[in-house]
Amino acid sequence: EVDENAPMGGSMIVTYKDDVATLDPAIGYDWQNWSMIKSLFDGLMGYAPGTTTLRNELASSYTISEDGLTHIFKLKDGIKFHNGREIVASDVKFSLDRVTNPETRSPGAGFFGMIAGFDDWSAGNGEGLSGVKVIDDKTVEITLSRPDATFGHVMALNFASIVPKEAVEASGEDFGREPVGSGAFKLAEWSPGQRVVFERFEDYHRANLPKLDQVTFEIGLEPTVALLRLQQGQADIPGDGIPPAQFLQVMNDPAQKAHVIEGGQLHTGYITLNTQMAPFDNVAVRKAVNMAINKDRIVKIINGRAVPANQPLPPTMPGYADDYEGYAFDPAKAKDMLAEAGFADGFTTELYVMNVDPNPRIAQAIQQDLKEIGITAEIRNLAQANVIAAGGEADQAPMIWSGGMAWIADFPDPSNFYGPILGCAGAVQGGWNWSWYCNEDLDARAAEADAMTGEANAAARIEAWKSIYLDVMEDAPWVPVFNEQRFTLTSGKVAGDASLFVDPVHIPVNYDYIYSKEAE
Amino acid sequence: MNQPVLTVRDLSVQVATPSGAKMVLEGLSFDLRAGETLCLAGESGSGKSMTALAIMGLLPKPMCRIAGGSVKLGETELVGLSDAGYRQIRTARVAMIFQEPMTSLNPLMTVQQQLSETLLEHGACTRAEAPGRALQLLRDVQLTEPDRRLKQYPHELSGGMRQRVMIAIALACDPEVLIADEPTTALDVTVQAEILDLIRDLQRDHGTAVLMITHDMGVVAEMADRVVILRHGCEVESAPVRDLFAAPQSAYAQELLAAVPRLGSAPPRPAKPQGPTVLKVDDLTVRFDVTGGLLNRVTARVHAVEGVSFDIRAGETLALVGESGCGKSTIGKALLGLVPWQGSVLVNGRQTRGMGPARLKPVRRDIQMVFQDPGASLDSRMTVGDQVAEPLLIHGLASGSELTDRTEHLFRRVGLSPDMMARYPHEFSGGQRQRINIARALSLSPKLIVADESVSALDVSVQAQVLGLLQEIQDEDGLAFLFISHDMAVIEQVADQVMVMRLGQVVEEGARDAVLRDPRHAYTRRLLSAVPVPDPTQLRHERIETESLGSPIWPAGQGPEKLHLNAVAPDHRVAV
Amino acid sequence: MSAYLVRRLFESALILIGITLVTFVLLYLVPADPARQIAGRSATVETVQNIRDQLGLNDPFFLQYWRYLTALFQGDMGRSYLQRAEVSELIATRLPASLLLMVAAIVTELAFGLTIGIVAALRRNKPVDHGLMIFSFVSISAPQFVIGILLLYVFAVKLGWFPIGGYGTFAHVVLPAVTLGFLGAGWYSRMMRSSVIDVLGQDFVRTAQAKGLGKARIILRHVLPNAILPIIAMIGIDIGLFMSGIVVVESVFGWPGIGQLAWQAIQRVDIPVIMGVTMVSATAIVLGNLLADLVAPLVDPRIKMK
Amino acid sequence: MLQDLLTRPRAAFGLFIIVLMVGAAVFAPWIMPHDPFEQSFDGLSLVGAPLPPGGDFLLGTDLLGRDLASRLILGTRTSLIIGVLANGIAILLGAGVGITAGYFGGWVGAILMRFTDLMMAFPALLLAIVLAAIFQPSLLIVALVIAMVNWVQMARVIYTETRSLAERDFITVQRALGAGHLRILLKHLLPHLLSSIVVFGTLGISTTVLLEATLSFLGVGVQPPMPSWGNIIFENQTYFSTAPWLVFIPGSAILLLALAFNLVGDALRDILDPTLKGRH
Ligand SMILES: Nc1ncnc2c1ncn2[C@@H]1O[C@H](COP(=O)(O)OP(=O)(O)OP(=O)(O)O)[C@@H](O)[C@H]1O
Ligand SMILES: Nc1ncnc2c1ncn2[C@@H]1O[C@H](COP(=O)(O)OP(=O)(O)OP(=O)(O)O)[C@@H](O)[C@H]1O
Ligand SMILES: [Mg+2]
Ligand SMILES: [Mg+2]
Repeated sequence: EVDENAPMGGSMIVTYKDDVATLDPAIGYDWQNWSMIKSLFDGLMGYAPGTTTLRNELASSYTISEDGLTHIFKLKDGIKFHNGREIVASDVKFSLDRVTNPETRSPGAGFFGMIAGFDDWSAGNGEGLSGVKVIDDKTVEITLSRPDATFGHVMALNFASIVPKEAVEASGEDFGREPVGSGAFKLAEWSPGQRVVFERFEDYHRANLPKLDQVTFEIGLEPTVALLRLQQGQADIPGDGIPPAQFLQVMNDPAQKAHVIEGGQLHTGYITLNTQMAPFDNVAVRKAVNMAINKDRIVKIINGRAVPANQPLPPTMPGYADDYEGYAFDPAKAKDMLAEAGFADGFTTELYVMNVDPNPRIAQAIQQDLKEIGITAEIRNLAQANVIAAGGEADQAPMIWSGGMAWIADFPDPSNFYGPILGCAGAVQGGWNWSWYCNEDLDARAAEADAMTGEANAAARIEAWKSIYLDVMEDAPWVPVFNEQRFTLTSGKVAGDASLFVDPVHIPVNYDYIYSKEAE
Repeated sequence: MNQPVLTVRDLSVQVATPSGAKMVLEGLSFDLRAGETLCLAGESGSGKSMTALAIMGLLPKPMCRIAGGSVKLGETELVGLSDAGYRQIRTARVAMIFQEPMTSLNPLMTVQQQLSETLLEHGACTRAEAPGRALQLLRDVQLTEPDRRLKQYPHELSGGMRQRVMIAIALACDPEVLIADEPTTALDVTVQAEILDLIRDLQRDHGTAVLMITHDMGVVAEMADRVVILRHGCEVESAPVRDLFAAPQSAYAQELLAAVPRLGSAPPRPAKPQGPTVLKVDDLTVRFDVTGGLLNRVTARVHAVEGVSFDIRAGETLALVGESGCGKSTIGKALLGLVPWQGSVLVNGRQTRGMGPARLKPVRRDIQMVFQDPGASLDSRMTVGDQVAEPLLIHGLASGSELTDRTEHLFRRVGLSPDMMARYPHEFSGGQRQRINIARALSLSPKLIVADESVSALDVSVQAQVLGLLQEIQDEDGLAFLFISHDMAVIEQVADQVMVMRLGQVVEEGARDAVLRDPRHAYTRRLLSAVPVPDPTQLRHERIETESLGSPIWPAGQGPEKLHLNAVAPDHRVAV
Repeated sequence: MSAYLVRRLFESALILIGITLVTFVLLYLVPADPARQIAGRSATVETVQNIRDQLGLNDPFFLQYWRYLTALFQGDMGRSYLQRAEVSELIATRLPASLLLMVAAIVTELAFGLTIGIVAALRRNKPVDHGLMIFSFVSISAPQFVIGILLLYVFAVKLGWFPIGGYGTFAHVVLPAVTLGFLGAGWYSRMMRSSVIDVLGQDFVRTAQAKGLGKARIILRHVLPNAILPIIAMIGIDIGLFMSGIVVVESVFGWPGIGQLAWQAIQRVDIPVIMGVTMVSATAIVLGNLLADLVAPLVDPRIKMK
Repeated sequence: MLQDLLTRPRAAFGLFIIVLMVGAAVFAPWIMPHDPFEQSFDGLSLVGAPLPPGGDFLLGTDLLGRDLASRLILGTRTSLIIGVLANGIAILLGAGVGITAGYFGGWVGAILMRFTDLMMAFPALLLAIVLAAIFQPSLLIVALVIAMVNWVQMARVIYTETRSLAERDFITVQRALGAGHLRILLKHLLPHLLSSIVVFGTLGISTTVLLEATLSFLGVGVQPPMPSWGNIIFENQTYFSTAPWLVFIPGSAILLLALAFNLVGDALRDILDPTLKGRH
């Protein structure tokens, strides 16, 4: 478990290839800035380090009414923003209003759909979310329009971070470059394209945190370069992970392998089969495709950095069905099924894929597997934006390999894998349900499951979700291919509980809790 | 006589060609004494320049090399001299000026820089003295405004000025020998005369020995003490200039001298019956716009041709003379509608003003043009037969076997064999190419041919042949010619009427004998006096100095004063 | 001169405006919706519509274009859709790196190209010449990314003489600059060679020889200045090539320049950034050409600015 | 002409390479040692690493376990087809624009050349990438995109040359003879431009092959699994330090082809240009 008494001090260097897009918690939505924002900002809720267990963060208490509709948060005492001002309840309201304000154009606004008044406010009417009320300086009451068991997780999202109004207004659109939050670290320096430096926030509301004095993010380093830096002791964590090309090399070297920590990830890579386009409107065809894909081989192609998947949810997600067999790899049977469905001679179709390695390679492996059962899939290797656009049209992309744009859960709850990507709401033009799969019955069951609030219902709710996903697989709108594993490499100069290095919500590592060996 | 400063013995030069080594100069010997001028004369390609370059050690490497013989400068043997040895001799003891003044100076250095460089290289003066010496040199070569010229770049000077600068450079170190390789061929007659005078004066003052290379027998007669005639790299005859002109020994020299047109010696033009007027030009004006400024508007105009009027009758030759740039070619082009013009042009009675290419097409059957450069006016990628036949195709006058017949006939007409039809232009000599051009122009059976400097690029002997051909055609077909030339001697041979132009306007016109034998306008006289006379016994003409020429470029809205022609005799008009 | 300059600047501005139009049309045709990129996965269809409205993506093409153009004239290149930062700022932070690389590459290619060209011309048809010309052919024919990867592999990975990509010190710039300049060195050496040969055959060089000048002086004072003239115009055109090369080289070496910015922006249809980068590179090309034209008369007195 | 080429060692070498590659492209199905698309199980090591050259797979295998030699041979087709196609289009377009603008001049010429200037100022690769994003890449589209980028230089060269040719005496003579535009263009101008077009054409092929490779390298070129030398490198580039053959073998192939066309083009320039005769 996490060592609360680890020494304080020291610093760490994390490398990245791409520039940090923004550090505005309402905007930032990529895996690079996600954990950076987590360290700069806090919300009412958070997770216990290294786990997916919710805990209070800025809130000192969190109570939910019987009907699950009214949520009352009390703020801790003496909590401060980086600018020194104490955080009060109106900051919570301001922050939630801001993220849901259509003018903000937050990619996370949709998560707050359960809060009363969301529809009006997001349509640009009224003066903010009517469901969020400031009771007094320390108390906020949030009313939901429907009971929602995921609300706690939603309040732990970066998008629900508390931001100071004065700083937001002073910076305007540039708040993402001059972030002011209340997280364990504050921004010390940002040289675009070169480095971002975080330093300890002395007034942090948790004692003895963060452990490190400073975290430096070196930008613009190719993963290969980053690895060499690390090997020369000039970096501590390669933020983009171990470069695929060097993965085997690292793993074959015992000295380096000792510094690799492996963990699960809330990720599934899948192929969508457009259920509204022939011949994928035929469930038998979809099942046949499911059986045709040699997932072990694909995993081998990416050097075993994933585990084969047979259902939408990743193994680390509550609701994962351990005992589910899925569609086993069986090309012969797949061929028979195709023949039965009237495609004895196969057919020709298209497979869309994002043009960044290794995705075109994986697509070619898929292509070869399909060819085995007589399906000729032409590869459409396009820029990310074009693939997304194609998926959002009902009749354009028969198959899409999700890699590079794949679903990494926003929060560790099974519901997170359903809504936009498998539910009817996403099966609209411009939506993210690229299978165009819409099962009204399942949608209703999903709504029911999410309405099951409270501790008592928790287990039942998970079961409900489990059966939903297994039923989804009956219709086979996807071919789940693999769940990526995380392999975090460190220089060995930083330490902490292993779970901190494969923290499910902090990628690559939990910056707040790991410590420097030099500080010992 | 004193010792020769330069002794050449059995000099042979070899060039490497794709088909093996070739001798371009064989066994040439001569002596050159101080103060003497030796002329090397001969047709193009006879090895004149090779001789000069061999002496200077500047034969183009690695293609050419001295194959044998000796060149002695005083006591120094130059053949086989090291690079360093040559460097001390060049310009210091033997200097050379080249044919092309336009390209012989470094375009990126000022006159002063190019002069000082020479002086300093040979230690003729100190760095501080250099500007003063340079200025003095420019004065010596009688360059106008020498102070200003020092700061100028070559492109800011006219050809004559540049050649003076070249001479200044050549004489900077007071060399014993000056080699001048066709120093005036690229210049106008009047400028040529000035430069020749200058060389003579300088030679007199400095006692320099001059090796003058030229193909112009007029220049030979004016400049030479002795002459060496070359042909195909071999000496044909070597003699004092008077002896040579009086009694050429070799057949080749005789032929060469016979072909030289001599001003004032042409027989009278045969009287011809007054034919119909084939061309009537009235007040022809051609102006070219010069644009500039912010909006690229017309800021000035080149008044290339200003209000020129003339007639040409069938069977008649009108000659157009004048210095470079006076608008001669432009008139020719205007007549064929190749440049925009104003005024009135009647070809065979048809007004061509305002006609587009389509409507001009029939007119072009009556008037054709032969250009100066016989090579450039032929398409190098088409057989000459096709090119001669092409006009007939364009105008739909013949096809099939008739076309071949007519083309063959045209070839024979200009003295070429029809089996040459399948060849390409580069397989012909300059004279032959000009014949092909003439054949092409004749193919449409025009009434009038504009011959624009049609013989200027040819060697004298070839020139005589082509002129003969033209005359023959005129006699047979009653063709009219507008004959454009700057060579007075040539004009005298072919013209019935002569028109003298200057800055786009006619200054004098009339019958040939009236204009050439009784010139009234100062400019005409000056042109005539500048023509070198190919007779060493005759005294040189007194040069007539006139004010500088001026420029045909006028700011937009302005223009030259219009000249009026007054009749001084029945067929002779002069501008006042 | 000033009239000429004004006219040239005006023409350049017209070309740039033309480029904005062409780019805008092209981006309008790209079958991808920036609003969806912004909205993210959790967005409802209404939210996406809303964002489209806010960004004016639903307006008719010419209105959008007009808006862009008027803003551009006020020096406003807009904000990145995805990074929410001013495009001008994004470019400003990356431009220095690209410019540094470009200057270093130009220096490299000129240093190599011109030297090789001169040596080859002076040793014409000798083994040295043949060797150098084969080198220049290879450099013209080699794909930049292969050269880049090769240099990286040999000099950084195997020999460890240079850092493996990245940005910061002089050592960092060497390999990318050589990669980028490699192609140019080939072109320049060939052009310089034929230019020197041309000049060597000109009459004024013979004049200089006839003056008795030394070989070194003839080459330095007469041949080189004249031979370099045609090269000057090339340097202007070269900038265009660099702009293309930079995308590749920056991606190989992880150089934080605008090539990478452009590449990312195109991947994610970040229209303002694509527009901005296109404008900046087009401006660089146009200015490069203009500069070459302005410098030419300073070097060559014959050229008048007309 | 062929003889002229063969007497020059460099050009003969270039020609030899071209013939070799054309041969490889034409006879690909017969000379490929393996199925270039087959992701052979034996083609990867147990841990999923590609196999180095030697053994059953002559040039090794790629990251999907496919035979590199076979893919290279098939890739010759792509590169050559693109080279010829893209270049052909670029030549037609460039020469068309150049000749029209150069011969007719006037406002048509001015507009065409301003447009050419504009395209000159366009960052070529950006243009290609954007075009490739608009049109889903296929062999034809890639060729078109490259042609769109490459025609500009052709137009410039031909324009300048046409301008100077149009001023020459032999063209003036044609006008004086009353020849129509079409005759002058086809019978007199074109033959003189032909050498430039041929030369530029061969040199252009090398540029084209390189540009296709670059586009593929950036992932916007020819679609997988169809191999092109560029996309072979693209797929494998990150592995350059662990599997260098995957980058440097196709890289050398591109270099060799571009080199071959450059050498031939350069020799053609000398052979076809009479003013350059005798000084190479
Ligand atoms: N660089 C060269 N390579 C090969 N042959 C050459 C070269 N230069 C000149 N020749 C040949 O050498 C011969 C003599 O040339 P040279 O220049 O001496 O003639 P020229 O009498 O000066 O003629 P022109 O009056 O035309 O100047 C000619 O046949 C010419 O073709
Ligand atoms: N297309 C043109 N544009 C502008 N100026 C021109 C053009 N053609 C000729 N000129 C100018 O018109 C004037 C007359 O030129 P033209 O060619 O008629 O002279 P020329 O008497 O034939 O001279 P030369 O004896 O040198 O052939 C010159 O000043 C020339 O520079
Ligand atoms: Mg000569
Ligand atoms: Mg003329």
